[in-house]
Amino acid sequence: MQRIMAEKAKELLQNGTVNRVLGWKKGEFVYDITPAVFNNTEEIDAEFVYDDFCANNLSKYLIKESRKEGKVLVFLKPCDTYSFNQLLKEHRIWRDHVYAVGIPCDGKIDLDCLKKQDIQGIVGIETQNDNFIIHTLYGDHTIAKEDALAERCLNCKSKKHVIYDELIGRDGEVLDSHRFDMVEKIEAMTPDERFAFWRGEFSRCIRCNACRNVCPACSCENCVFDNPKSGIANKAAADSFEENMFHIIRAFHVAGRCTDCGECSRVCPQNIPLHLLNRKFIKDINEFYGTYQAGEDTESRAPLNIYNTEDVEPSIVYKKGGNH
Amino acid sequence: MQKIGVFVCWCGSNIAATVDVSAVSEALSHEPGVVYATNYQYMCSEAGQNTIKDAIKKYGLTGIVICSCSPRMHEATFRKTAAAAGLNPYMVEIANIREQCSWIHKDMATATEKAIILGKAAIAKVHLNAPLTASQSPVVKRALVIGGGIAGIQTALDIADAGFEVDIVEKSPTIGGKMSQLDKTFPTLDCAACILTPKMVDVAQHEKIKIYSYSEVEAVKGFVGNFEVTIRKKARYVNENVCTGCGLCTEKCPQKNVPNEFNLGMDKRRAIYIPFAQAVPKVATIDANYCMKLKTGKCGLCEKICTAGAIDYSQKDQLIEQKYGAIVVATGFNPIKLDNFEEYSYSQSPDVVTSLEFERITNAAGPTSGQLLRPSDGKHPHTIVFVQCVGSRDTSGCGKPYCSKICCMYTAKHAMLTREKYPDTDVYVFYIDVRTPGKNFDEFYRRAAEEYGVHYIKGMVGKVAPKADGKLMVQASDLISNEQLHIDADMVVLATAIEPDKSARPLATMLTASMDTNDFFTEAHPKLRPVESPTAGIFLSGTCQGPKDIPETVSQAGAAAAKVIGLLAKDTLTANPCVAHSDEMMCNGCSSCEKVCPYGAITYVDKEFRMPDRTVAIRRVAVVNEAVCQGCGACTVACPSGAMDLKGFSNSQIMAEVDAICK
Amino acid sequence: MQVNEIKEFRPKIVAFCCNWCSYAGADLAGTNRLNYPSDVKIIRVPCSCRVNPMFILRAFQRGADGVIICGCHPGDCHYTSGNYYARRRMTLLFSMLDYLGIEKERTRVEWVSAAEGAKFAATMNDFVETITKLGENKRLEDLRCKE
Amino acid sequence: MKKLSLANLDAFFAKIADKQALYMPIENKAGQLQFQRWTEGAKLSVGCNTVRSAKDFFFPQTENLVDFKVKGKEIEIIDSRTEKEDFVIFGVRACDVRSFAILDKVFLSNPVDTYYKSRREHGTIISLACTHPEETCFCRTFGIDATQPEGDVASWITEDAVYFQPQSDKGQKLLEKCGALLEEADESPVLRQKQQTKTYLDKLPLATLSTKHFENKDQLEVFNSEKWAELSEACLGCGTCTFVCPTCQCYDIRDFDTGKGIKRFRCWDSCMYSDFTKMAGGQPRLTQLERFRQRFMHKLVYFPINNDGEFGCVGCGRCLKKCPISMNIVKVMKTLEGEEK
Amino acid sequence: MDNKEKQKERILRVSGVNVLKCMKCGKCSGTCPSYDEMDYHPHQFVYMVEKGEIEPLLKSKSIYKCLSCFACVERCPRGVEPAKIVEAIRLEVIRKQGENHLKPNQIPQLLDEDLPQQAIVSAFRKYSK
Repeated sequence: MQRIMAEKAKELLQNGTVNRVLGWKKGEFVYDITPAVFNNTEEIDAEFVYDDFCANNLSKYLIKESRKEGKVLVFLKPCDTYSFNQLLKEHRIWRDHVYAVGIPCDGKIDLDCLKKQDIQGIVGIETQNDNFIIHTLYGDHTIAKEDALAERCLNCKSKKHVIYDELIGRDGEVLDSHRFDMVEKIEAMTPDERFAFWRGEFSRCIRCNACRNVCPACSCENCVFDNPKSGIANKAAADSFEENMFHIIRAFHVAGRCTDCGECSRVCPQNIPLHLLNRKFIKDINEFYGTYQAGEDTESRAPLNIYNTEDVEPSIVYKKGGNH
Repeated sequence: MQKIGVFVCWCGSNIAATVDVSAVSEALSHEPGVVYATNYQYMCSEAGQNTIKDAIKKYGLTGIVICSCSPRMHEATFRKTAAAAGLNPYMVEIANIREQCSWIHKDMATATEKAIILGKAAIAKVHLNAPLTASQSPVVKRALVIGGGIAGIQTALDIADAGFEVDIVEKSPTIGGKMSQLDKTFPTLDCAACILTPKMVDVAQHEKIKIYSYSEVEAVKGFVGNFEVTIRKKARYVNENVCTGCGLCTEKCPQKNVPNEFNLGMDKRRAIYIPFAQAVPKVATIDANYCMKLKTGKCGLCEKICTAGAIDYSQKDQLIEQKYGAIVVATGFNPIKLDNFEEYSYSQSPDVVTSLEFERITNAAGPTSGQLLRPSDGKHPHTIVFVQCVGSRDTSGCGKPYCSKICCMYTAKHAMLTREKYPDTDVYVFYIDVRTPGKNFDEFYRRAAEEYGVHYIKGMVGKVAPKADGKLMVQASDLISNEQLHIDADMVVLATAIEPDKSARPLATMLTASMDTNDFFTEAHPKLRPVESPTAGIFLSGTCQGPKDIPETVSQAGAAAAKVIGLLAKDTLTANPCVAHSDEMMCNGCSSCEKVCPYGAITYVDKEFRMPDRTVAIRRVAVVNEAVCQGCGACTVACPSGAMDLKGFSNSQIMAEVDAICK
Repeated sequence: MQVNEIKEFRPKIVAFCCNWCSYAGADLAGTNRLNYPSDVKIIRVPCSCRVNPMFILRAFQRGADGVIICGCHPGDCHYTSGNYYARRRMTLLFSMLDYLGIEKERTRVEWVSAAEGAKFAATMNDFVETITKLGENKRLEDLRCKE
Repeated sequence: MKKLSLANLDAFFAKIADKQALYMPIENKAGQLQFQRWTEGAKLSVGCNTVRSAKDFFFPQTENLVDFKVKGKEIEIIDSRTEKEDFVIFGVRACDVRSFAILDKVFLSNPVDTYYKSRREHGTIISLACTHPEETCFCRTFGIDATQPEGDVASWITEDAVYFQPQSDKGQKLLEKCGALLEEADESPVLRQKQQTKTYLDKLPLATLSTKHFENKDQLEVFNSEKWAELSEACLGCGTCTFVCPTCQCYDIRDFDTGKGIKRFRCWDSCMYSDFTKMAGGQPRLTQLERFRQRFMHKLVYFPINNDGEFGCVGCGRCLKKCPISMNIVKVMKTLEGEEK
Repeated sequence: MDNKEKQKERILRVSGVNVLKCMKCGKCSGTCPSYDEMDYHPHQFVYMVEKGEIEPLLKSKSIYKCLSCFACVERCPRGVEPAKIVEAIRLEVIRKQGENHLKPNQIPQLLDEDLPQQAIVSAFRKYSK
């Protein structure tokens, strides 16, 4: 796949369709991939990579890249196309400056899955059928691919590319995903358990803002948490309240806009399952106002920007669940 | 730092009996920024107001807090007081210590404590108040009425009579609308033409009214007081100013086979035509779809015979730009298409007609010259079945969920007139409910049943089938006698549901006026502002807002005119200064705010900015039209970046109040 | 000794009322001398759709024990649609707070018209009672503001 | 050298925790290591390094400096510092221990940061030698020996015992208190372990990384390198690298109005943030390139120039693991050196 | 809940019809081709179920006279679906009897070539529960 993509990129560079390519660049180790812009075929030959570690969603970079001269080629995995579409809908990307190439994705590896299995000192990884052979300083390990996949990939919502100029490989389908299972599990807890669960998670937050800065929906020119005039700006949570507030407000601001790309949870250095907040909103929206997938199209009104006179009342929250 | 004055009102004993007013003014005098605090028996009295004015001048106050009755009562009073003393009226905040404190609490300590907190909240807010100036925008003293039916005619006449210029845009060649097609009107049975045509003439002759017939609205820009409208005047290939309306061409035109829409296709007209004798303007129009000259270049007969020389085959559509202060929508209705109701055999038998077609059949100027004759064979029908609620009150998806409101009455009219003119005719009316709320309406319906012997049957027609002998088999239920009826009818008349004209939806988009799911225009308030659209400067007249009969339409038309006159009488519009505004440097251009704005007050522009990193960038940013914004604040919450804020109720002001209350 | 020092718990309640219906309803409650606890303090907003989730969290941070939002009945909004948006926003926000284990009873939305002074008073009485039973807001408090 | 049988480890911890707080790496809910307070039953984790560094103990993320109370026109100033108790940190790795020396240079030089100083005085560090370095480790680049960590007490955990080596008076005193559990021991197991660890260290992918390129370097030459644009291109501007870094020491001071008074507190700040050192006139570094460059210039150039050649990095590898886009100091060093693979 | 109520509940559940949607226009009966064969007519089914008067319907011959042509379902302006009520009543009877009104194997003898497909399907629907 990497070879086909590199060829495609070079072809489009050479025939002048695009003048830059947004893709992934090799790192020091096997897994430390960095998003990068390639300006010529030499750079692509030298450093372009696409493999099981190319997890970054490149669509957010297009806010910046599409405003530059010329056209940029971007490689988009199925889930990235949703983010791309959503950004288009919000007029954040200049569409005619982008050449979007859809690429297939079999799920990406979450390094923490390996670390959790006490695999450390990784110096090389090989793929063998459905397994990975991991070479470490302290010996080799074989691990099933499935056990190394990121949560968001195990619960992949769609293999379909909702937008592209060109597609490499065949398009997939929207999947019947189990992504709300964990949300349901939390909903089934008692309020005390839920509170303890989220306190346990949020208390680890170091407010590094990685979740916010990587999020394609969090593309504000100036975030309310950075804006002293907003009244809620803060740099670090000085009290547990501020930990809660940051995550509640952030989730609320992306509600109805979050495509559930899962980047927030991927980048969290403290492994806080932030996607469970976004998925809660998605699940509620689906239940209260009808199924809605952000990024699926560019026309429909976001659920919070529309209403129905027959909408449920907020009191439904008291009736639901019944856990006291 | 503001210099704040606090004025605590006793309201006689209304406040002072439960709230220790001097304790309140004493406590508030220690708040940061407060330089003066006092209390007085009646702050709203002249003496009280003078106290305020004097203090503003003496202490150089930059903001004042009045602890008194509800702001809904005296906010305007105290703002005027402040303005009179040279303080911006929006630097006034009211702490409601009467309705929301002294009147609901009995214990003095509790009430005083709460009054102090409410006062502190008001002080905290006024600290963040900024002087606001209401924006002024000039009003173009001209109104546009879209639609030339009875609603549009009445609105235009009323506005014009008040001395303002009015333009009517009518898409067909003549004004008059549906009412011109009607025969008699319920419940008085006066002839529609007799009461309508004089009004049409009035319109034509009114010096303040200009009719753009055969024209449509192409584009609308601007806002209340200052709309810029593009009107497309369609080519009619006849010079309006020259045509005398003699009608000679309409008799000589060789193309005789054009369905006559005025008679709903029941007879034919020529390719050049005047819709009906009393048309206004009474000028001919060439139907380009049928004219041989325009289609093939051959013929040209009308040009030859026209003594006035009015024919102009080279005419093109004309675009007219005009400015208006107000726009009235009067786009009216149409009966629905009956494609979904095969059971009535409308498309199979010419003897199954809609009520509007029946109007034409009974109209003296109609295809049968007023003779009640069957369309199929021209014979006099002896049994007529009227079916009510055809497509109305239908939630199955085939028709319309609403009641079309006028059908019960016009059906009673049709039944009554038929029986009156042709007593040998059996008339059946199948109904679900007969709805007759209106002056003399029920009496009218009962007269049809009691005096004219119309058979009213509670039940619905399930099937109409043409029979070989030319009759129509009507199968229906009679719910009262619990039997199924089979009637051999000569004619079936369907009381077809009405729906808004198809042009309404694109027009609503142009006007940013909201519509309901049935494409009726929504009112600004269903009870209190029934003739205004939520979009400022757009008014509603007639059935574009919902089904109505003629008297209701006319009264709504008058009401809309009154609203327009009220608007146009002003030289400038003073907007509420508590409007949304967007911090352009923070705006993402995402359109969330635009989507939730009920007034269409937000638009987007691409603008060049010097960014903090010293680069220059073109960014899409929201712009609020202050003349249109009503200050609800929906956009401020929809905006994720917090770029959108509301003057007078800003995020920081409300949070300051929250802080003060929770201290 | 100690027992005497424990003060009776008085909740702090913030009520956001829309200018056109609920604030007028509150005024009517006053005009009719309908009693409700002084723990309720009203903040006037133009419309229920002006209420930002930020305000609600802010109130809890600063020591509020309950927050109630009152607006025109659905369909009666002065601005035609504001309360519909508020309804969606608050439904989702409340559901999220519940999801985080924060007592859902602490937040409420009520539709009170300008004619419903009695309903306003009854609603506030009921809300204060609910919050009093729940006790102090512990889960969404900011300890710095409680010292 | 003292020896403690592994069987007695909990008793040893209990003994220390009896008088003061004891912190050590313990696995948290998310399956990662975190310095947590030891309580009966807690299990020390020796797997790899903690996500957050040990600097938190001396330089916490947020810290109240002072309170103000305003009454009328009077302002009362209240010292709100809380760091009054002794504490012990066990299991600090060689890299993190070295980071304290770097922080000391910043906070203990004039003017002395008394908040930091007081925490340093109250804290006793028991360092722990590494046995299984990770691929991201490169402490050797900065002259750190992972097998012989600094600290008040150095320790080694072998299969059956823990070996302690006091390295300061504080350390000596601490060990004396636990004397009953400890016995004198021979160094040879420790030497054997060191030997073994060294073989791993030699094999690390970053074993040959060198700071030579940056020694006695002309500031402007590095500053003006064209490579910064490409390096910073994908940077999200988040603060992950900064906040997991044991040597980053920038902070912001802010006031919080509680409604009853003002709390002045300081909190970590990151030079990667767009509002870092933002002033009335704006930010001094306008683009992410400049902000990105600042962070690495500081660690690799400015800090050594001002501190006798000592670099502002200890090679712990946390930023390598946690950067959302996998851009880090190693890539920066290699790129600037022109050593691209 | 008394027996009558339970029976009504069951009919509503089995049929899936919301009888409250009926506005009593009678179009179902107006459209019914078997009207004259019936003792209770389609609109009465809806109304009587609403009132909970199921017993007379169970004894009614109408339930076997209904052709299941679904004309009433098709033409009802409110989407009430009277034929589904009739069918539910039929089911109630059949289940009570514990035996089929007709055996499936008897049906082919009753068919002729001109019978429309819909009628055959309806026949199975009606008689072979």
